Amino acid sequence: MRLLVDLLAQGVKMFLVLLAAPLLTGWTRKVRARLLRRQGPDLLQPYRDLWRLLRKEPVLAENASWLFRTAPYLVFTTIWIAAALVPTYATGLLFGWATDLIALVAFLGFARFALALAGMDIGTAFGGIGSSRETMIASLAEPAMLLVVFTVALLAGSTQLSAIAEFLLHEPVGLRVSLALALLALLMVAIAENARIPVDNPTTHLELTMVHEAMVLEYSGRHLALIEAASALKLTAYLSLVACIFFPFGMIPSGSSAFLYPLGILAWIAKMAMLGAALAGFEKAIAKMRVFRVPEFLGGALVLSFLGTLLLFVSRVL
Amino acid sequence: MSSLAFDLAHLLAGSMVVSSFLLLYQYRITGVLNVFAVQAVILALAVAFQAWFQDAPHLYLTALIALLVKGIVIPLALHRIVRELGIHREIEPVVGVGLTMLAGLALTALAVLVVLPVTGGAGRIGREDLAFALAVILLGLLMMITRRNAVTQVVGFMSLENGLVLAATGARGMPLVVEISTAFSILIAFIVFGIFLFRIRERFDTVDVHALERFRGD
Amino acid sequence: MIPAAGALLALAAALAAACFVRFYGIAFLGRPRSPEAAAAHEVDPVSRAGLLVPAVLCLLLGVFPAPVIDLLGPVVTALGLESSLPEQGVAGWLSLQPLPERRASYDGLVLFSFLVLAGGFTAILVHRLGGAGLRRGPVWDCGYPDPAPSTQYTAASMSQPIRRVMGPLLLAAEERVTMPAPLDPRPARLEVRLVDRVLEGIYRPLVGIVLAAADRLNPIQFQTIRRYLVLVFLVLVSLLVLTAAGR
Amino acid sequence: MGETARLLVLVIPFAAAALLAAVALLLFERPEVGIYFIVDDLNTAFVLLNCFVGFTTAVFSASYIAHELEIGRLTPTFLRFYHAMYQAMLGSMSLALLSNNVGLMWAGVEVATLVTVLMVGIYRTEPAIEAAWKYFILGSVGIALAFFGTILVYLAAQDALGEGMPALAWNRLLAAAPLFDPQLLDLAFVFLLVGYGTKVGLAPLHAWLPDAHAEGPTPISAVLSGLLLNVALFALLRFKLVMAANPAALTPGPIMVTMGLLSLTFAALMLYRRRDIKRFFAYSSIEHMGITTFAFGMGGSLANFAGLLHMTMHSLTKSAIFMAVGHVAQVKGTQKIEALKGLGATHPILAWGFATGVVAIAGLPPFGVFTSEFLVVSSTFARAPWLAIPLGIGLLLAMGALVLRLVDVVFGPPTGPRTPVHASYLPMFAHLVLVLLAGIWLPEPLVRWFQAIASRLG
Repeated sequence: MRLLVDLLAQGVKMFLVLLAAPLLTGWTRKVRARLLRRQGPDLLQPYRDLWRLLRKEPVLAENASWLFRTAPYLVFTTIWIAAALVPTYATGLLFGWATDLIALVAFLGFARFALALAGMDIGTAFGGIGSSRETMIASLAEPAMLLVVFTVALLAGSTQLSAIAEFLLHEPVGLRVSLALALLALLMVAIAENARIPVDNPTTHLELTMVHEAMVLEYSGRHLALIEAASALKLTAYLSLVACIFFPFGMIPSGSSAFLYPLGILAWIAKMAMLGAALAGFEKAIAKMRVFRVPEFLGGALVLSFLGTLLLFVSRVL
Repeated sequence: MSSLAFDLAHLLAGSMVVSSFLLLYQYRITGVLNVFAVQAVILALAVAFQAWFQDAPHLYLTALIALLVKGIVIPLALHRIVRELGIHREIEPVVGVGLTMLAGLALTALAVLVVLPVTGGAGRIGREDLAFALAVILLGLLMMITRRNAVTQVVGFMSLENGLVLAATGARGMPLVVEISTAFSILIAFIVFGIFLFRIRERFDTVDVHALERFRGD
Repeated sequence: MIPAAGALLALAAALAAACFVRFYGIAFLGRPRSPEAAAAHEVDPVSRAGLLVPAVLCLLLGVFPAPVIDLLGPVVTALGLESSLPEQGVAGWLSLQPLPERRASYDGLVLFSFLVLAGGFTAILVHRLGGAGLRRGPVWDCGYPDPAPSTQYTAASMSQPIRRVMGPLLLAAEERVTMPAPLDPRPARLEVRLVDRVLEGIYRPLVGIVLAAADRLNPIQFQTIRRYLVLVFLVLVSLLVLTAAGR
Repeated sequence: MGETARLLVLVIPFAAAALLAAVALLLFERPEVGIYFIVDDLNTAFVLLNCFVGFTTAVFSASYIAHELEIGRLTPTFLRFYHAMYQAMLGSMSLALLSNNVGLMWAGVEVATLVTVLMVGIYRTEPAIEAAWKYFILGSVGIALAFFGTILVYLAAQDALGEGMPALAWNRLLAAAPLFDPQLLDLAFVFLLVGYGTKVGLAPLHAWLPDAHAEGPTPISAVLSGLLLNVALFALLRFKLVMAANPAALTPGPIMVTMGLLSLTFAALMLYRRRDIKRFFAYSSIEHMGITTFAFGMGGSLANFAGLLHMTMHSLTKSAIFMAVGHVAQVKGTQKIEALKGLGATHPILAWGFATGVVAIAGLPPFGVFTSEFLVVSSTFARAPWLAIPLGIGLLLAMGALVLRLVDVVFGPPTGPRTPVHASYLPMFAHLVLVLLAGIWLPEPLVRWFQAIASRLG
């Protein structure tokens, strides 16, 4: 019976993440609009968009290869699993030990790799722009991301997400500078990875500035739906990662009774809403950077995360 | 008797060294050849004396070979070649005569310094012969270094071989095999050197070692 | 300094990914860039098998790492490195545990089966909901009419962002763009100069020293016989002096 | 080419083969030690190697000289002279190796030198004459000094062994060595080292070697660098044994080690600027002789074993390379490296033989030269680690130059004539196979045999 409950919990988590992702993007758009004192789209609008796109027939370029058609499925599945494996409302779920933070980063890396290839498949200038800039950003973001992982893993003694969350939940960690630095670095990396404002504008179609959009320019119909869902899921994954590591309050410890789960879900939704609003606020407060100032931005993230690890390393040694 | 014998051996070996110095001193090629002939004669005498002193008959043979081959045949042949090649002209040694002499003296001192404390075992004559022989060898080498002309270089080499024969005879009971091989080598040296000279003359009509070295193999 | 090493490893992995995106993209994707490329055709099955077999093996190794690691364990200890990975087969589901259970664990099989399941589920769901229709049309390319193949990104342009970021640091790369005057019809020029620091810093000076030494020794080959005899003479005299002084 | 010439060309390999067969018998049944001749572990190794390489070079020179006759560089009279001299050289080298009497050994080396002087001058071109003359003068001076050294050894042995022949018999010398006067032995060894060192081609005394190799006919270069250097080194080893037996005498090790290192580094640096391919490989011979002398100077059974192995490998590989170079020079008509480009395109078999040879001589792994160099370096580490650094640098320098030239010659656009060469590749590839075999698996009896020699070498 216990196994059944756990399986159920895991299944609920996977589908919860899937359903919540479009809501999160809708919510961020709503908050952004509100900040600009305009009405903003309905919260459920992303669902309608996805549904509409899903039922439209995709138009492929003549020379699009098999890779172009399979990439959306690949990207969507990898990101969905990554998002599903990040502990959201409960720690120590059945498949918690199946992956640790480094594997998660590798999964996201794989999704980016597949998308970049798909971007180049059509053989237009924009695909090239998107892929080359994406690889540049990735080459800076990944080391920063891993340094954050190391800081947290050094502190918690394990790279397993659920173990980290439990550690941060129960152990009296106190105010640690390296954790603050790691948080800041993780936020900057999340912004860069999800193509949010300072690095790349998700809504824009201005050729010279777009990175993520340039790669998915040629997609239409259900493929575009999958890509949009994937990017929404990615945002959820990153935000729930931030929530799980840095704000683990309200997460249900493993093994407690099934009734507590709804409480955990509520806490998680509240955190997501809060982070979404913060993101929207941050996006409004800052203008988009020139593409070649992004390296400095990510360089800053790298330095912060490295300092975090260094300080932690030093403090552990002393 | 031994002191007389010692004095005689000393005299002959000493005169060999003196003749080597004379060789160094010579300017003209004919002069060099004549002094070489004189040195060969002295060598023959020294070997003959050693033969008498060690009453080893085979040394007489070596003395005879030295006298005939080195004393008479080679100088005459060289004179003829020199006349044919027409190279009577002045041979200016590479390094000034003064410096050569100084170097010669240093070498003789070195030879004596090196050999005398070493040969405690052998008889007094043997030790002395060896010292002088080494001096003659080093002087022969010095001559080859300070001369430009191919003929004088070969004469330098010959006087070096004279030193060798002196040393060989100085060593009591050195088997004949060695003497014959020395003579044998002189013979070969002469033939080869002869062929070369003719061939050299045939090729570029001069014996100056400089001409020889115009070609720079790389 | 494990974290620094870890970060460098991640940087290496990211750059490798970038390099392979560039390589695969330029070689296989996009429109044919040259007439020969247009006429390219598939190779014979044997060489394709040559490619496929190792690829499949890699996949299997990724999904079932435990047995292989158990095989390699004794080799590592034989090499004298004291700690090899702990026994893998133990923690069920063939999961990989580089360190004791709590510290870190990664399970290739579970994740791979997750991937396949989720992928299949999405494909079926999407095809059921949105139908499997597909239409081919001309490339959209933001409305730019029939772009020529030459507008595609080339290898140099693919690496240009990374080169601008990493270039000055690692390769002392300098880029100079010379734009013609406004009315001048001449094309703009982009010059990229890469200076390999390691080559310039270490190897070139070393080679310089060796060749300089070789040049200084070279004349010895062209000396006169007399000078060679001087060499012999000097060796002999120095050894004699040595033995004389030695006593 | 006259009938006699063709007959002669065939006679020489058979004669060499007969000699090899005779020597091979020595392996199984050794005559007892006479006053003039001795057959022990040390010289059977040398004699066998000498006769084998002599035989293979004879087979090579048969086709080489036939080609030289065709293009008229040699007249039939010189053909007879060449073959006579070749046999004389093989004979005198074997005499030097097998003689128990130190004076006889000296005479053997002397005759071998004079014969090779004549062979080097055989083409009678201007450079050949100068090379032969240089070889004659330096060789004779060296031999004279060695003779003086022999006299000194005789003097040292006189009071212990009495006068006359016994005082020169090597085995008695070895037995009575502790009784000799150590200072006289040191002096003698100085002369012997300078004398035979000139014949071995150690650095300051090497001047004759590059020109003699470059100007003489190629089979002579192969035999010269393959065998004559070994014979001279053998003579030096004989006396090193005597010195080692006398505890009071100063050990010859340091001097040999310094001269070995000097020749290694000097030759390695000179390789970079050589433009004539045969002179290039002559300097490579100096370098490898430097390594061998270094190994024997280093002392200890491992270093001696490595020295012996290295000498064998070097003579096999170097003679194989010279055979390849001979054909290359004949085909391209010149020895200048610039003109020898693109061999791989025009003559594939020759190019691959040459490339294998150069890779082997550069000391790269699969081949025996690497094994011996590896043993030398590891024995140096064991005994005097700081010496291993200059040794390593020298080896690297040499390898760099060799590989550099290899690329020049074998790859690149072909230049010069493309006439196919009807050459006998058999001897060259036989050598290379042997070297490869030694690199991969040293047969047990050979190892034990070399170890027996090495332990006695002290």
